Amino acid sequence: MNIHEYQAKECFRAAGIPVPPGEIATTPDEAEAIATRFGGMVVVKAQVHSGGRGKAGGVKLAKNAVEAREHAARILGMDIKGLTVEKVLVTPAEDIATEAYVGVLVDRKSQAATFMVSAEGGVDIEEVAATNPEAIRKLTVDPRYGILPHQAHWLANYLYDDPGLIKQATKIMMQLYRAFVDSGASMAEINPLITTPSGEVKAIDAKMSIDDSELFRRPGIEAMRDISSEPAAETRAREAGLSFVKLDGDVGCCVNGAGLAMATMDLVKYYGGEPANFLDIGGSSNPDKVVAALEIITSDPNVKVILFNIFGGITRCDDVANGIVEATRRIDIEPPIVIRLTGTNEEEALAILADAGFSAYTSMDDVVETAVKMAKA
Amino acid sequence: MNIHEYQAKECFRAAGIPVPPGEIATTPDEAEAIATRFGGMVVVKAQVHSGGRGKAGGVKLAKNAVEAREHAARILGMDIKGLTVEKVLVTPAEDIATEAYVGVLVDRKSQAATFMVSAEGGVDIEEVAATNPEAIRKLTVDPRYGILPHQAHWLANYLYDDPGLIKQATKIMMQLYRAFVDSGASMAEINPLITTPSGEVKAIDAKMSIDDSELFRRPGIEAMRDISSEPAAETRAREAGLSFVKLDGDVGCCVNGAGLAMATMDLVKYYGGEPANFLDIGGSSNPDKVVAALEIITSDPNVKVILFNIFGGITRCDDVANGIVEATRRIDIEPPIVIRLTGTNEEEALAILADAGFSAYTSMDDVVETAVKMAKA
Amino acid sequence: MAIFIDNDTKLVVQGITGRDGSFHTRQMMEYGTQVVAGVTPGKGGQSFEGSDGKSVPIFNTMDEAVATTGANTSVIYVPPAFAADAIMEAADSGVGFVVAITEGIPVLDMARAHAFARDRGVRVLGPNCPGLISPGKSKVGILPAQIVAEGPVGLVSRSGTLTYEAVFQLTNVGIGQTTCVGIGGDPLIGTNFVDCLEAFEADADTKAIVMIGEIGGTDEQEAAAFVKANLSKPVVGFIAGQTAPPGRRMGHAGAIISGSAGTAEEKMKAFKDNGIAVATRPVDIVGLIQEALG
Amino acid sequence: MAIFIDNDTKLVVQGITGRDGSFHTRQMMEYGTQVVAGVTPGKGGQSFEGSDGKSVPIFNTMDEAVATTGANTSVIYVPPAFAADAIMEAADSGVGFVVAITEGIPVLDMARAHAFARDRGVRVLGPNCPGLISPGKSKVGILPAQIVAEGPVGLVSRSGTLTYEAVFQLTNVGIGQTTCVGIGGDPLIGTNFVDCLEAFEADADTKAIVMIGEIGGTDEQEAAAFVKANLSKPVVGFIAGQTAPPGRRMGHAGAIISGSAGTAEEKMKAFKDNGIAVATRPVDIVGLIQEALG
Repeated sequence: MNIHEYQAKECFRAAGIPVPPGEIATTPDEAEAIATRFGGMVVVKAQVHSGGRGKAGGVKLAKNAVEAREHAARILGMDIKGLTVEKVLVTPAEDIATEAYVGVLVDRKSQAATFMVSAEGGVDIEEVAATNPEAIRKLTVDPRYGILPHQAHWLANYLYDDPGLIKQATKIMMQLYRAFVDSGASMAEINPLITTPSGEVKAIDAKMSIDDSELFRRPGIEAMRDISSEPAAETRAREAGLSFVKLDGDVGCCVNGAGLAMATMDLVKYYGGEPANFLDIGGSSNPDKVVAALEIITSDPNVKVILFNIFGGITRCDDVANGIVEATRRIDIEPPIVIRLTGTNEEEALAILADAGFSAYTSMDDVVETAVKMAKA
Repeated sequence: MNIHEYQAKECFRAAGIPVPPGEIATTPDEAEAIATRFGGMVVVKAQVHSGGRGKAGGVKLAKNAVEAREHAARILGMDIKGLTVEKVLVTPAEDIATEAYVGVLVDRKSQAATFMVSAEGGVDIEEVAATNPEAIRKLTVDPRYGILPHQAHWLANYLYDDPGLIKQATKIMMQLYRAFVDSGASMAEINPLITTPSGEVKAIDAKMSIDDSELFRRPGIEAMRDISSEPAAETRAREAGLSFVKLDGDVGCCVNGAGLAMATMDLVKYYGGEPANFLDIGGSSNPDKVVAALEIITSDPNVKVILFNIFGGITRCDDVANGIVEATRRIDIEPPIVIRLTGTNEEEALAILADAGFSAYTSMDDVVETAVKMAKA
Repeated sequence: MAIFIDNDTKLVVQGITGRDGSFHTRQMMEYGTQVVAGVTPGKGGQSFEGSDGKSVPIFNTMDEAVATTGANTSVIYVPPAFAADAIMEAADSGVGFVVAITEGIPVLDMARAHAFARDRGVRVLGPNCPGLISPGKSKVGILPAQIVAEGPVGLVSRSGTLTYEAVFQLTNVGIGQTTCVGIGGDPLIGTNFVDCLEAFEADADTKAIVMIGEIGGTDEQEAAAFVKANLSKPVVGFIAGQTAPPGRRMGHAGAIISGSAGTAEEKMKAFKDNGIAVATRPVDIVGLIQEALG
Repeated sequence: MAIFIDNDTKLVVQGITGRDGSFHTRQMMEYGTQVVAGVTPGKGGQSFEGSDGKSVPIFNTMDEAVATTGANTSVIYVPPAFAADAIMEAADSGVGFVVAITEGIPVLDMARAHAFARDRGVRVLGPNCPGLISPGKSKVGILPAQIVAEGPVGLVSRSGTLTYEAVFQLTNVGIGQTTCVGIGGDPLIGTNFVDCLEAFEADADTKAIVMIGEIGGTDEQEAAAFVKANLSKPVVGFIAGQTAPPGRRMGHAGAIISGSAGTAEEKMKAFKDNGIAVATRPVDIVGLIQEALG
């Protein structure tokens, strides 16, 4: 789950990281009022779950409250990479002497949280890592010890020469790790970490992604979820415990297992079709999930055919069969349904579907080819 | 540093361990008032840094407030193993179904905190460990992970059969470890951990020793120090940064280094004398420490001779020499002083002592033999 | 022969009394897996009734289960909140192999649990994996037994059901397997492609290997390099997620293209560059394996 | 020869600019120890002036110090609050041997630091120890150099000044040392008697060993058993604290008799029972070593 800059800043503040003040506005009036309270120059920043806000015109410096109002009016409602800006953060403009990059994320290879810092701030760290890796200092945090003071110091020492700045940055590294762990994050980034002409180190931007698996035990973070920032179908899928990603095609896919779901999408493409979605009904499923899956798929007006591809393992085929039958009773489903279903409790499932008048394929290629043909018909 | 039962219970409560309420009385009147507030039966418990309070009559059950007053009157002022009882803890009496022992201490061999639990409570765990080790379950806590829930459960599972009791005790194990770490303890003990007839698990006694090296960063724990529970000379030594233990002999010893100090005491005994104290003036010393050491030694009226045995390493001999000279100027020292002094900056030190009219030995045996003779003269 | 599990596998099921645990324990018992113990705290002393009339003793702790039954392998069906601790309990108990089925374990919990298992030299498979099966010998996890057969192919996959798909198609044409291993779809997994390839290379009965990857991370790329450097046996590869958009998590926590890294294209190229035959569709795996077996 | 340090020792001093650090760095340089670097955060780029006119570069981090100078050993004089982290920084930096002089490091900090060093295969001596000296080769720590001489005796001790006492007396009668090691008086130490005994046994130049223990713990008892089982060389032992009362900490955090365990009597008995010659007074060590050397 992604959270907004202003929310990430709250997490940072709670961990003690120096972050300039800031308030959220949803209207130009509010933005003007906030800017008036701060006085002086402010920055108006679009709050969307997307990179490249700056390039898209979503971050603007305002000389005064009136200008802040004007910027907010332009930014609110703006579309940035398909997402509508609903909120702006208004924050005092800072004098910047230098900008650096500090990030921590879970690294697959070392199986641990890993810091990346670079003396160049405001950069795309993935690009720097790819093109100029020696401009980055990396630190793997042993999960048995957490970040140690000397390691934080080693990172800070890479960014600055001045002992005072190193001391502040060392503390910030420790605090960022604390924020990362306490929020259940998979990524936390300060980009840029600035120094001011008077020698202070501050985080003026903040980004965090939360590990979805952490949310059950972090209600405070879960409460930060901004439903307005995701398509309604994805909200519905999440609430039903389904993995769903909306795509642009017309073949609605309902598959158990992420790998098989991706392979099914790939096969739709192979046979000349376009998948309408990725949808994994997950492991241990129950009929309600199937009902929800059908509701979500049919809510997309592009969908011309619904393709089930179920291979039973921990998912029992009879549960899915029951779900399909129940769903067709409960809701009105217009597109035709083609079903492929095999594995655990396959025979019971086939009997249930037969009773309800469905017929089922056993070959994945056959069912996908048929679905693509039906979508094109 | 040892803390009192009531203080250890505060640490336990802060970690969430279920501990019955209790209040401190320093007079029989207060004890009666507390017992009246609690109502019903109470236990009056001497607060001293010593085991065997029960056997010494320092723990008494009172049927009512009047009896609590009577017990408090007897216990306050009582001498238990040389320590005077200044405070009693008054706490409601609990119905006890079973008693167990739970303790955690730093184990030298595994270099880690180690739990010991026994289904028999109220025991001397060292005795059980020596005579019936199979009655104890031990767990080494890997300092890289802390105690893990399954480990706490494994300990609790050894104490109880009932799932409800196991669940409560599992939680208490985790909380005890938390209290242990958060207090900077070297030992924490619940003895006994009781179960009540209604199925609750509670800590009705509590004992903790704090690692002296933790105190600099735990002012809350340091504030628990009860100066009334230690000899005045030891308080003075601690404040001056000296290691001091009062003994019963007449040869005052002032040595640098704990090992050499013990060997000096042993040698005093070997030559037929009795050491008046253990005193280590420590590493990196300064003249003020020597002054303090002399003040402490001379405050003991038994001391007939003062023996310095200094071997310079990190301690510079000239510092000690300066200290001796300065001390003899500042304070009136009655017993004769014999000095052995060699090692780092030995020559400068000998010059300083010569200037001040002292002469110094270089052989440890010679100086000790001389000191013993002088004490006997 | 087979890898990781065989006739000597003596299994303890952690979370045996849960819905999934009990269902799959019965399935494993029916397949012939030696399920020697179950663990559910608070239910120690009870027993679990398998559908074949056999019963399995339940213990409160892994320590008791292993001490009493001599189990050497554990499988975990406990809920995500307790699963990392269950893995560590298993790693502390004396078993040498731990199969973690549970999906949704917090990643930072797993970072600790993997370190803990590594410290003790215990192999973890998963989490968020379907387990493994050595046809005719033992099954640990949730793979449907009816789709496998004994034979010469070793199969390793990040996916669950996609594995079933591939195995099913192989079995249908009469090609059996030594062992089928699902390594799981999480970002942090205990046993990776390289570990399995190494084991298959050492297993005399395995004549060819199927490796099924997906988008996200670089495990497949490293495995491909390992194949070129260390494997004498033919390898057939498949990658799921050619149509997956970047930056979106495709179900598995680990299946996400970060920027332009971890794409199916990149992985398929690594396969080809290192001598691995690449299947375009799952069904193509069969033909390539038939060629490889000659 | 010698153990742990010799002519190849290239030392970095952590806390080189402090009172103790600077004093003892000069002493070590005067003795001939190759002090190649100092570390004091915030003073990187400066240099430390030794009394012999040589100067030592100061770095902000151990990483820079080791990378720049090729140091293989570190000695720590930093205050207790930062010392455990300094040990871990050293263990992370590439040096193989870390000598921790600092007294008063919290025990739970050391439990972590020792685990950290063990994880990385780095030897720690101490903390709360005087360090060690290989006469004529190198000195690391605070032992006064003027009392040692080259010769055939290996000496290991839990004490500081008591070690000086014993070494001084040996040197006075013309018996030199291969290496004198102070293992420290804390309850949790990195290098113990057994480690030193093993190293002395393997050191061809060491012909006899002096082992100086004290009350508290069971290290001496285990060392005694190790001597009987593994040592071919004669060992002379001394235990301090025969007159120490039980339950009181005698200066060293580790020097405390718990209940009836860890007494001098018990340790002396273990020495005798395992063929170690026991000295009653420090001065008796000399005679027993003379006998042992024949």
